[in-house]
Amino acid sequence: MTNSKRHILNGYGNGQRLLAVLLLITVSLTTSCGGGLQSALNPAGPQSQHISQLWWFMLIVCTVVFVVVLGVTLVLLVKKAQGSPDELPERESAESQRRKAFIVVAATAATIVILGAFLVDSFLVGRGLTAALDRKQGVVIEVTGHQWWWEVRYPDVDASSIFTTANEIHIPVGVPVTFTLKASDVIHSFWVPNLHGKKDLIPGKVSTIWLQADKPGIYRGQCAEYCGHQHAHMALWIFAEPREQFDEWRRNQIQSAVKPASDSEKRGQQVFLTSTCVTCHTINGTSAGANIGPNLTHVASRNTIAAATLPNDRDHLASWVDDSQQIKPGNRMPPNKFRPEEMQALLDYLQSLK
Amino acid sequence: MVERSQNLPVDAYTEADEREIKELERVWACPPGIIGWFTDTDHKAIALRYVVTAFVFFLFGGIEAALMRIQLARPENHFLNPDLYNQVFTVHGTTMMFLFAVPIMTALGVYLVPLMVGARDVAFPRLNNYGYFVYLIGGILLYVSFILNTGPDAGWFAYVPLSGPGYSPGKRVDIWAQMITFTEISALCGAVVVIGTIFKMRAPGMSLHRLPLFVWAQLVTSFMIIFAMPAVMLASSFLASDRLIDTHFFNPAEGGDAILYQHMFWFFGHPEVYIIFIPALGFISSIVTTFARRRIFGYTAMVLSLIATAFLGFGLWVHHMFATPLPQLGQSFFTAASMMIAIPSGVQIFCWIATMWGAKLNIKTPLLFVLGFVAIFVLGGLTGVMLASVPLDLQIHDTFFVVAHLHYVLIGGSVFPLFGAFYYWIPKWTGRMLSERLGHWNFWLMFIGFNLVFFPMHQLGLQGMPRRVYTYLPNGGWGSLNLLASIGALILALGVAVFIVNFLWARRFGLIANANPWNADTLEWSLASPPPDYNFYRIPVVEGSNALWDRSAENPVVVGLSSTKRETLVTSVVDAVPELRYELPGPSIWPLLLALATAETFIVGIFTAWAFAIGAVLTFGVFIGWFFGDPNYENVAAKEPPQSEEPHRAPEVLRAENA
Amino acid sequence: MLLLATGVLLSCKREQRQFEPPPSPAGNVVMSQLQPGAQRPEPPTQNPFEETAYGLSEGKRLFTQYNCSGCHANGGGSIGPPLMDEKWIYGSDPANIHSTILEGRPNGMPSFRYKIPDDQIWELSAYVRSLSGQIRKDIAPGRSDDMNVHRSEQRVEKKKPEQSFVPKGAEQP
Amino acid sequence: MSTRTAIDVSNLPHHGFDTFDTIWWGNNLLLAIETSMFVLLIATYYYLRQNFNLWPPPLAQLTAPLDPLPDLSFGTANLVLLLLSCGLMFWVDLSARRESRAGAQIGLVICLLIGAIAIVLRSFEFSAVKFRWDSNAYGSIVWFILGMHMFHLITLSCETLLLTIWSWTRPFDMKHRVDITALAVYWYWVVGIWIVLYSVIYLTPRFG
Repeated sequence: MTNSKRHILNGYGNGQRLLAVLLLITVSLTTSCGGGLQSALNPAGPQSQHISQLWWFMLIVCTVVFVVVLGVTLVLLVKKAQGSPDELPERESAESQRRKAFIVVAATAATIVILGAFLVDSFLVGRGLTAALDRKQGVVIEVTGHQWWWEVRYPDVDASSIFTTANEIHIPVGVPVTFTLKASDVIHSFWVPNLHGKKDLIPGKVSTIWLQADKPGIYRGQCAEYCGHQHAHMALWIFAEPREQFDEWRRNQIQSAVKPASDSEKRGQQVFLTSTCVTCHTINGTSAGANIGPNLTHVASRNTIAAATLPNDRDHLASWVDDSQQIKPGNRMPPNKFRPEEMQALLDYLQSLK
Repeated sequence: MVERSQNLPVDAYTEADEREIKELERVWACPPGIIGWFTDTDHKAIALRYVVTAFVFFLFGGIEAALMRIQLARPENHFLNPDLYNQVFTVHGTTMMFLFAVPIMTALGVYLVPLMVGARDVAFPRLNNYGYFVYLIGGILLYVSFILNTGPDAGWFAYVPLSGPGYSPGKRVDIWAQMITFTEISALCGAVVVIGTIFKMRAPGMSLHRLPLFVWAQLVTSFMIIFAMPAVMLASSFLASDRLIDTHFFNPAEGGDAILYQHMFWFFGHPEVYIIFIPALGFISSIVTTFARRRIFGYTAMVLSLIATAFLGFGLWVHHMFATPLPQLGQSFFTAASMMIAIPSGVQIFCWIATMWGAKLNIKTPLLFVLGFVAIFVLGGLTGVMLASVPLDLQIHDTFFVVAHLHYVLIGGSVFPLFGAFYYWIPKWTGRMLSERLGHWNFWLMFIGFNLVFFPMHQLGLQGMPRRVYTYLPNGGWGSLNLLASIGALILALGVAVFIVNFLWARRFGLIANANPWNADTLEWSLASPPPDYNFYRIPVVEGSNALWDRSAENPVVVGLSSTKRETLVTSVVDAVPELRYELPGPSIWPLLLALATAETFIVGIFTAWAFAIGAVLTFGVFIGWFFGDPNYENVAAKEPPQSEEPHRAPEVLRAENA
Repeated sequence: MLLLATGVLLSCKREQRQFEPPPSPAGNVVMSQLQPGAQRPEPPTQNPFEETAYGLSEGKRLFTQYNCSGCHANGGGSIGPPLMDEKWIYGSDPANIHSTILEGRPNGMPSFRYKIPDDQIWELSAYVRSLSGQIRKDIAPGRSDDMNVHRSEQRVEKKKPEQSFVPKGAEQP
Repeated sequence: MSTRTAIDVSNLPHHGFDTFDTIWWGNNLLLAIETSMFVLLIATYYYLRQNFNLWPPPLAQLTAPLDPLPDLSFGTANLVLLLLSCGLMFWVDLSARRESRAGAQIGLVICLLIGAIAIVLRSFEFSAVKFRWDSNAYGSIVWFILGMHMFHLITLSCETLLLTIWSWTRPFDMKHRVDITALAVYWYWVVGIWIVLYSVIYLTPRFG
């Protein structure tokens, strides 16, 4: 993007010229398209593939238009006629007026043609995105947005194999997955840039979006609609994995919680069931059944906790349980003060819930 | 003694002229002291107050932006806690959109339109005064509550369930909703005043096809304000009533709908950004004409594209809502409309470039800002076209890509031309030229700082960084670009600081500006700098679209306006044929009192419903004063000789001239 | 401007967002009326959450989420006694409500002693008081985004609390 | 001093009727603002109607009679009253233009009475709607529309009151005859908007 006005600068001290050079370096540095596991420029599914093709097509055409317009502006600055500013303005010759009129009309026509191309291309890609694929063997997942975490529910024809998890979604590779999006409180926006664009979750409405991952891998998404204090830490992970690995994960999720083996884990379960945890969380197979907070039946099988903000290891779990307001101020989980041996037992138990 | 260079180079002043001018100064003078400050209805005084107040809010907005940039400079930064950050970014957006951009554009219109069309004052001076006070009270309301930890925290467009009664406790969003109503009342007052002046108070000979492009831009903007502002007043009234008296406009459980709010708000939202952008097109046309020493190329094309932008501006608000579950076909219609609006803007830029092609360019700071505008706005417009396509918008909506786009078109599209307008017209307002050297520093610091802040944000948006996040995780790969943006923000702030230094320096040491320092073509340059209270001693007759350049040798003028009363000429709408000698009301305290009554109604209205009853009584009392109280009605009726009744009989002298 | 400033000044306490729970007041409730000498008037305890709108809105959210509405309906009462009327069985002082939730009451009120953190109990007791209009109008919460069951707490007129029925043997001053 | 061609405007009048005067333009711009607001209100009415399968929604509380449709009595009375008042206001407008002070004085007083009666009728219309403003979205939007129109009825009556006081106590000069014509325009507009709103609120639930 050449936006430094070369000849204006030479009239000034090198202070300005240094600034302009600095600008050029930084601009070229920034256009390096980083990979990243949450980037629209690194598509891993058919939808984001089409969108990124549309993006590159538009970027190139727009850059050309920008360079042309800016080039013309710079050229007219270089070629400006000399003359003192205070004499009265002269009238242009009719002939040069006519030539300029032709150029302006041509430029406008070019703009219309380019916009037409953009319109047609974006309409085709748009239709492609929402084309109804045969989703027979596809997977349906219900995602409900809460204030600052995602509740994920895998519905199924036979009721016994329906299960709920949170913030981490496993999907089979190469299979179209339909998300049914509902919001329980305010507007959120479900967005995994590597796979597809975003779709708002609006209370009182159900919106659907379907996407498909071609390459196995981990794709991070984040809530894109401002939803309150912890909008910044409301992320989710999508694990795209081969079908059999997905089915195996699914079978494990359907089971109810692992019985505590060691007596420390038993003590931990005792602590869980008799303290404030039971008022909000559910662990299938135990008497804890409140669904205000995320379902913890298989919390240890998840890589992250707190809406994909903290890695799921022992000390992060301890700091989160002890005082979550330090990490995500304003979130709905109150701090819980436990005695040290109770805390260790509780952690043992939670980490046993594979 | 105010140096009086009048527009009568032909003959010096006779004895009678001197006496009449002294009489005019006495009649049009502003009452002294504090009382004068509240009651003065001179459009220039009110407009300068608007500009200064709006600029102060611009600085507040800038400080809030700096706070946000510091918080976002590093991942997991603890400079601002989330609650405070949400208040800062909401007040930043609200200040910039409602307290800075719209008022300062109407302010420049209120100052310059009467001078450019050759009128002695605006059509409704007291309404103008009322508009300013309502705006001032709205601004004070927002900032007093922001200081008291009651700043709104639901975003500058406050989407409903979050800003609704369930999820925004306390009075924060109520204060935002009432502040919106305040600023919209003042914008509507400004619009009615500008339209009244342009339609009815032009100098004879200035028919519609001879109107300067600046005045066309203000006219088009005012009509957009008339039809756009009611939408946001309704949206904020629905929100306030949902929060205070339990109506169910946006409660999905009782038949309401969250998307209704989005439709209502963005039906105003998009015309709002064009209301901010179109006056800037007027500034640029004036600056390009003067500094290219040449008449604008394609005058009719420019006027038609202004009008086309205004109409299209109302037809594309749904591109803010592509991610909501609206039907796909409807969205693609709005894609087409959003792309079409790029055509009129493109035509304007092509015409400016054609005007400057091969002209004797006089590179001064105003033109530098216009060139900066071309560079930045074209890039912003192109990213706008990208945002118009539905599939691409799904990826980049509500991300930092949109933050980059909106700042490119708003700062590039209207703040750069605004600074150009400051450099161009401050000599007329204050009588002092700003320094060119500081001007160039100001431009380059702002240009480079701006690009450093906002160009990396395109990249951040594509790499998945959503909008309005108070912090981000370290492993997202966004840290370095955010740091770069924060450094750029510092340079941008430096640029604005240089402008303030330049302004203060010029107040003392700047060159004394004569009537027409830039040899410009519009009528305001025929008056002294700063112009006298009564503007035109003898209203000139206009003979071409570039008034001063096309002035014939004997320079016809209008005589016969009384100098014992505040009289100005009312002319017909299309051909500006003189019709009436209109009597303008003098200084009056009633606008201020009406503003206080309105303030009482809306502010106390947050706390009790009785405020509306008290407000109604107060307002009616002020109307009685407004209607009966002003002194100059009495004497007019008493000693006025019976007037001839047919106003349409234009004096023959004029008809003969431009037959 | 003076009017503006004082009006809004009142509000700065209301808007506080209390994320970290403050040290909650140690409310000890007098269980028995029997005591030597005259009865010492019990100073009403101050519930810090009654001054912040955020505390009240959290109380309202918890009232539905912790299923208090299961027995008390939306304040109208079904299995549990109504909370919107002026009748108070165990006293309308914040400390009394706090101890009711903490220790439970005969005839079915469960004790939430270890099940709900203490500051949330204070928030719930603040909300219970707002159901009958004891809380200042500009702090009380607005309507919720659910069915319209009763006027929102900020529009309920304040009912003067009175003792529901007097336990036998205790003379009420 | 060389002679200058100049336009002598000293004999032009101070005020003129209709499009000559800035008052007329200011008045009509205000009406344009209010019209765009009412158009948006009507659009909201029909937008909210999509969310209901029964419009107006069935009455939940059975205390009131079962028919949820707003009953026509007061609304129609208001409509008829306002339509008649247009004729009267036309006469006041004519007398203002013909500078017959007596006609204007009497006419304005009667119009003031009509305005007051219209406001009273409107306060009954609110109860005819059968829903409170806080019962559901239907109640909210209907009360809001009726409230906004009542706001205009009140401003209309206040302006008539001011002009009545002026025409009885102060000189009947040209400026205030123009004001009366502007009032007439505002009056016709308020009546015209009420015809549209009447059909939206009372007729669409029955026939829409």
